[in-house]
Amino acid sequence: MKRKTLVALMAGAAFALGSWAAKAEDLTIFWAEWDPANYLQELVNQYAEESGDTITVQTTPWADFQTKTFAEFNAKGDAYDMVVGDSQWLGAGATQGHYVDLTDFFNKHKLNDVMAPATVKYYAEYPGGSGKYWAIPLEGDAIGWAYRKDWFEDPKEKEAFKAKYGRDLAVPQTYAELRDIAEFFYRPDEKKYGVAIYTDNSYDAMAMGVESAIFSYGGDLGDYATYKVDGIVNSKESVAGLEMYKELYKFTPPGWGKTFFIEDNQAVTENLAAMSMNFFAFFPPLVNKATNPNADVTGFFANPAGPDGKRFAALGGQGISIVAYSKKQEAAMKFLEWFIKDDTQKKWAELGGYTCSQAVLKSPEFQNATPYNKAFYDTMFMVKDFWATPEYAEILDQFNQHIYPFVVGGKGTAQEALDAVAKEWTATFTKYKRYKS
Amino acid sequence: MAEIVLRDVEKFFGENYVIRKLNLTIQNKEFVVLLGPSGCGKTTTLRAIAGLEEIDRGDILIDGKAVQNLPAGDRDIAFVFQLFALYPHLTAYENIAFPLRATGESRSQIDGQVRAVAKAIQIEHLLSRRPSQLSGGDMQRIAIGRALVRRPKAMLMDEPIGALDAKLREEMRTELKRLHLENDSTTVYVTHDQVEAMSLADRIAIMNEGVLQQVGSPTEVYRHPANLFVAQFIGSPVMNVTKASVQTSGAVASVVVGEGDGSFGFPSELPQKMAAASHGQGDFMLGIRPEGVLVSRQQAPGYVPVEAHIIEPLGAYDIVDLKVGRQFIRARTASGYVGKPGETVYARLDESQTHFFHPATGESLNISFGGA
Amino acid sequence: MANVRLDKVTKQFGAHTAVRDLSLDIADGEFFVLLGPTGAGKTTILRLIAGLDKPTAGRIVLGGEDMSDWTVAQRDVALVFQYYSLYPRYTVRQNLEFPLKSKVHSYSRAEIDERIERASKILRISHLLERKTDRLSGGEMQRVAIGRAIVREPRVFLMDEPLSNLDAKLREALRAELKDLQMKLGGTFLFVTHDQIEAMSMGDKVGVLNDGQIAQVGTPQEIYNRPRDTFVATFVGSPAMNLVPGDLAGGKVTAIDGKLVVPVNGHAGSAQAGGVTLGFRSEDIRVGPDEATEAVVHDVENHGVEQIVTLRIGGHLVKATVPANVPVTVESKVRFGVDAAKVHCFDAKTGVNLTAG
Amino acid sequence: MATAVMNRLDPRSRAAARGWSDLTIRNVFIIPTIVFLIVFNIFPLIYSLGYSFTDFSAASNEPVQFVGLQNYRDLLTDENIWSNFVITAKYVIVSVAGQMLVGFGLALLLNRSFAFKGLVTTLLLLPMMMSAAVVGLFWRLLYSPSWGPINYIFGLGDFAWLSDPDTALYAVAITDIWMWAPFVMLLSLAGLSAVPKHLYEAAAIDRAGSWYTFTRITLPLVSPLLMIALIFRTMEAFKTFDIAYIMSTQPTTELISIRLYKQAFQQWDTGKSCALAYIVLIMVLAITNMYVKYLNRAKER
Amino acid sequence: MAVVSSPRKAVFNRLAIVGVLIATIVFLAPIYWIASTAFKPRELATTVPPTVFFTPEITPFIKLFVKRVQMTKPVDKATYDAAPWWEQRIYDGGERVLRTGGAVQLSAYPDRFMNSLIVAVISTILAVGFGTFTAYGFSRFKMAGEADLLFFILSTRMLPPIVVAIPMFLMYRAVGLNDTHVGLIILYVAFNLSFSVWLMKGFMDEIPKEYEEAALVDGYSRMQAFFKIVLPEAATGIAATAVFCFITAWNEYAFALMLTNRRAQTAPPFIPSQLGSGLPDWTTIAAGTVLFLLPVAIFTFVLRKHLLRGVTFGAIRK
Repeated sequence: MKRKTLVALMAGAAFALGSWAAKAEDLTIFWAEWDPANYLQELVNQYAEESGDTITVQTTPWADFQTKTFAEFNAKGDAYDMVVGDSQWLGAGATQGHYVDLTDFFNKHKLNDVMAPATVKYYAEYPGGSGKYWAIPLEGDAIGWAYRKDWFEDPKEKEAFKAKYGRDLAVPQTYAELRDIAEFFYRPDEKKYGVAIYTDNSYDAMAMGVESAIFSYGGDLGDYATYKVDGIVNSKESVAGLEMYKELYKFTPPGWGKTFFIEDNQAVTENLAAMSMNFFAFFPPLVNKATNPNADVTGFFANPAGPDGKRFAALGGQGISIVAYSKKQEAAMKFLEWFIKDDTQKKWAELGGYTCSQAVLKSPEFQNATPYNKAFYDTMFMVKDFWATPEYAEILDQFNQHIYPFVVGGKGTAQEALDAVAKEWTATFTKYKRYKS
Repeated sequence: MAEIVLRDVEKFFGENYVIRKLNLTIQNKEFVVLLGPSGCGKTTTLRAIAGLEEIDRGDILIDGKAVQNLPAGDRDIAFVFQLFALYPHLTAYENIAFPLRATGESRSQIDGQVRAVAKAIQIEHLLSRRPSQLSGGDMQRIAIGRALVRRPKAMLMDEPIGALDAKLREEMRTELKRLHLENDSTTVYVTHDQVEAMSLADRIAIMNEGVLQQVGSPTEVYRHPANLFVAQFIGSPVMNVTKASVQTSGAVASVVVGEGDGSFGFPSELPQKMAAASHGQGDFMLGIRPEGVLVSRQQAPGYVPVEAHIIEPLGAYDIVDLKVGRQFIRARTASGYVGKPGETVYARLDESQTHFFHPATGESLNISFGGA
Repeated sequence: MANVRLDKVTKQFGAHTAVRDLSLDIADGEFFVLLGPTGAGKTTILRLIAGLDKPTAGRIVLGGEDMSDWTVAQRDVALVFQYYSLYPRYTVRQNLEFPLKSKVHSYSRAEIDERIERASKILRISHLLERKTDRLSGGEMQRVAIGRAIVREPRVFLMDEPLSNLDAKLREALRAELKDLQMKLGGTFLFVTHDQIEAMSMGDKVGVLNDGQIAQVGTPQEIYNRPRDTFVATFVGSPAMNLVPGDLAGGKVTAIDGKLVVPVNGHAGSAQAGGVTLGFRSEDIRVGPDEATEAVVHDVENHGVEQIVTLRIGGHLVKATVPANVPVTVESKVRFGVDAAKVHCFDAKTGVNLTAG
Repeated sequence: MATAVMNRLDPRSRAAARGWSDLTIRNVFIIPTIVFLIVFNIFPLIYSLGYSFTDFSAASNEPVQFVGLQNYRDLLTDENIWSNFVITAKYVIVSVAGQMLVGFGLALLLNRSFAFKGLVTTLLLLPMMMSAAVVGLFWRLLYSPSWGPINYIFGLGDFAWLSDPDTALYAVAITDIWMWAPFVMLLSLAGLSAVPKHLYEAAAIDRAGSWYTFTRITLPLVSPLLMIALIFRTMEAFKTFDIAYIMSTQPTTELISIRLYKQAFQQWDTGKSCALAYIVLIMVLAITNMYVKYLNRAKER
Repeated sequence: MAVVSSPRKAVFNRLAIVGVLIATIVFLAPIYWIASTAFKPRELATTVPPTVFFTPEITPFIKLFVKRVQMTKPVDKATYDAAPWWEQRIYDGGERVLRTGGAVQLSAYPDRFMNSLIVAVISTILAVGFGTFTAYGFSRFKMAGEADLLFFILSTRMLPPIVVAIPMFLMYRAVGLNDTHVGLIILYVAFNLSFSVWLMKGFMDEIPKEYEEAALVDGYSRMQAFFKIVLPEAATGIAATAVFCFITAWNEYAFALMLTNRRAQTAPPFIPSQLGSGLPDWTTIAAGTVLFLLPVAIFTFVLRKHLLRGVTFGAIRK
């Protein structure tokens, strides 16, 4: 290396090292790498114009979002002032002291009335029913479905479907119907497949898909208050839900073994699947002609019901919390006050965010703004969530370890898989002394 | 055993000749040494015979059969490399057995042959050692054993003892010669060491810059070098060579060396012989070996006074640098004959050991005088 | 220039003793050659003097000053190596400049140029100055290496087999040049070699080294003619001195199964009777029909001016130098005798020469 | 030339010539590195050895309790952990064997002179210059039956490389082979070029055929370098994390490093993770030691 | 200089060269595919059969450097027409550029790339530098327990990074080195140093010590001799070692993922995140990969002679 270039490099390095500390005045919000984070950035830019405090939305890929966040929490780091944390983290954030208690703030602003009840329940309150709040619902989200209207409405298809199943081909109201339609469109010879579902088990992707089915089938993951799981997570309803999910996997495109929102959206844009499961947050690309050639013929529906007519959907979405180790908590608090204003929430929705504000959700402007907002509105009143205990990561991993080989690998039965989950969860909760005896 | 014929062999590297129009016949059972300085093409020639080097033109015949396009393995010759080329991971035994195993001979047969060869070259006690545990001499013996075990048509050796130290070289020389005597194998041997060539060869082929200079018995090349190159390459200390001219005054002829640095008397037929060699009276190159320079402590007829410059005592004899004008001429004298540097002594050139060369081409003028 | 004195120097490398209690005096302006086989400790001695190694015991004195604590640079000696004698990637000129640009010297540019010019003229390398060292021939490289030593006029020139990688002719030529150079410069030279011809032809004095100890110091003639023991006797001279076992009795040695009887003179004549080793040089053998001992010609080596004939007497081999014009054929029978005045008689056990004092 | 003036150095220049002693230089050159390695490699190990006997969790503020060998006992009796080890062993064997075969094979092909040899060799090194994370990501796409070119080019139809639990590990191994065979190739080339040419000539003279020459000369002489390549690749394969982590989430591809990562950084079970790390470390050391012993034996010859 | 070979061997030789070409094509195909993807329109990135002929565009590179967001409805024509050409490309893809005030927001890529450069360059210089000094020390001076020390140095390379990661994480957390350049640099130096010492020792052993000794005799101190003579001679080894260290540091993923968040994070954990959130954007990620591969490829290509020779030297003699 020439000496000059070397000197230049060193100088560059020194400059870069020197500039680390420069952004100390700003607030930082940590979130996962996805569009809502960008919308949020746009939103907070307006706050910056109004208040002078600049806010940066820092992001990291979903796959290591949780790891990164907790690595920083555990280091008691002040790199982030606020975190838009997953609903399931609430327990860990609250009990381990990572989150600032927002109960007073909550009560002062009567957020119980302002925000949609499900979002308050799952995004903000911990433990359930305690009246203690740790976050402000920020991004509502839940599992929904996209489907190919053109395939569904094709007269020939309609006729063939009717001939085969004895009823009209229409948006499925139950899982059973969904299954039939998936089977109907499953035509590997034509490179057409029935359904796209979540199968990635590196975080909560697959769990979200599975629990949607389990909840609709009347099953549950356990009693979140008493930590009782045996007989609940492996009840016959839960087993039936899981079996249905496994059944759906049969009609997925080939190699559908590690899929999440990207793949499921791609299934629609690339004419692979008739129906595709996804979080509402990922639907925007599907209605834009530039990104989805089938935008005009893509429709949306809410998660179907189980055999007993129960209808639930897995909750996604996040609340925003103030990090206990932040040195700028006051400024953060000021921002939150701005954020919960009706105007802000409206603006938030306009930008593409999924507001949790009841007023905004109920407004016709919102519901008609996109083809899927109505489905979103419907869904937000039938959501259920995964465990939110501090040992959430461990039990999620255990869940994945047993569900995944069953669904994707075809190992064992649904009953065996869920029995094993029940056993390990009980052991884990015992280890963490969750049972009062 | 075989006769090897090189016919018009040529090899070039780009524009340059590595071997130029080489014609050489190596008789059956003959020991021929290819001698020359490094880069003269001798090793390339040897490797061409072995098939380790492709030639660009000409024929190589072994027992009358053209082999230049055959791979080395099909020529049935053995090759002993300068740096031994022993297989480092194999024992001495395995090294010697290698050529037999390669051709798939039976185990018992191999064993017999290896042991016989080991006995012949006296390394039976070393058979289980690896090359790294052997001295240079032993390694070379094993390399030779590996060559011998095959009973090849011919043995080719590329400076096989060049890497050994002086004392060992002397010993190995005798051994090699005896080995050849006992095996009668046609041998082509490459070296840059004229002592080795002289003491080993039936005939020496001297090469320089890819061109064969002279072929002949050691005595022939020593006594009748075909040109200046051969004259100076053979013999130690090196033959004195100086520019010279003939001067005649009356019946007395003398040779003036250098630019009139000194003059030595010569028989009077020199001018005629010069003329006969069609060289007139001009300058020529005069060559005389140190032993042809006769030195006397006393003034004597025909002797001219010179100053001793450096004396190199070599034990059995001394080499004395004589200062003749600005020229130095080295003489071989009895040990201690000249006392110390700076002394004046008297010298004469022995005409029977004097060589005359063409000043431009360096070719010998073939002028000789009868024994002194 | 300076004299060099080694005072009871010992050098050990782990368990191996390379130099053992060695004392040596090299006079100012002397060309001293250390001769010995590989592993005798020659190079170690040079490195000790240069300061590249530290002696385990003993003192090294240069020009009257004890140098034990001096660093290499402080000793101001020049050293020419056998291998890798030049700095790679440098031109010849840069190589020659290198020692003149060290911190311990401060030469002006003009002086540096002048010295390089002088040295390169002496060594006839002026035309090579701008050349990179990897484009030099072996002889040129060694000349440059020597040049690097002489540009700075060191107190002592140390040379570690500088000629051994060169071919015979070049070696012969450089031998004379080096000797000439030393005479011109008048410097103290310590030259190390395993080649006895080099030692003999160049040295004012030769020190024969064996196994870390000095076997003999003397002029070349002394070493050749009066070897102190069988080691020196065989190491110096080519072909090596013939050694045969014999019995000493009544001033005569009977050797080779009684086939060779030689009267011995000097101290040996009065020595105690018993087993001895009889030594004689090849040129001291006469071959002729009237000689006493019969032998078979085992091998003949033509050396041009003379032939070295190996004679076989029973199981013994003896080498004789015979003029080139005497016809000898292998496996023929000849007779030979030994010049009684030139035989040496060595103690069979210790190898010490009993003949000369 | 022999002027007496210059024979002595003046005291000032003599002092200038002194400089650091060899001992000082040795210490200055070596000790910082040793200290650095101890601080940043050994100290952390001791640190984690301590934690491996506790129930410490980096994620909680609860007091740390000494649990003795409990962590080790739990791990060594945990079937899941054992299955992780089995998966890792399978992966190491397949991937390293593949790299050695492909890499050495490539080196054999390359070990002759032809135009653009240098360029071709450098181009072949490109895979190992890429980030494993990116490689994993793209290979996942390459393997995709719906969107990737591999199945199309090889006519494999809907073959589900990564979704089939039985093939996923091999699919990851193939990617690893693609990425690291060039490294083996590089070392093998070095080994091949270090076999003295005259040995091949000797073998040619000795009438040894190509196969015989290869097995009796080439292979034994290249083996020390192949061994070095083997050691390095085994060590690295044992440590594999990124490629596998990014390419597949199959339980059948959960290498021990991934298990370790999840346990340490997702579940924050720090004490137990330290214990597991130690078990892994001991295994790697044992394997390496085995190799090194063999290598030394091979070198002694 | 060629051995006379049989016709069969000549045929084999030719076949081998054909084999090399095929192998090269096979090995380079994925890289070619990535590189060509970097110039494709997004919708052509994942077609089956793969699209071979297309009009190359640099939109992926533009997207790589700016922060974008998915649009739910097409942009209105006036805005589109008013936008500069590169922004139009982004609108074409159904996204819009994020701006703060009027200024375009850059993506994190330039920062991450710079971080990679800082961390990889500095850590390589340090690892090779220390390695060179230490190797020289081991090569030239005797030391008690030298073999053990060398094995110790080598053995530190055997540690799986995850093993060290936990205590490292705790230590860094304690001293505040988490998410700093210094922290990553130290880690990569620690990781590469053993390798560097090990390789450089081989090279140092190959350099004749006579060179330095000549310099000592010529009046230089050992340090001067080291810098003037040994260092230039070791250039080949230094280059080869640097290539290996640089490749390792440049591409390291696990530590970068675990120990850095934003300030010091390097590109390897970042590039995969460019996959996008709504639809996969392989073109942008390919563009990022290509740009990221360039420095290390150029570095290796420039030093390729040293690398090939270097491996021979260092690895054979230990």
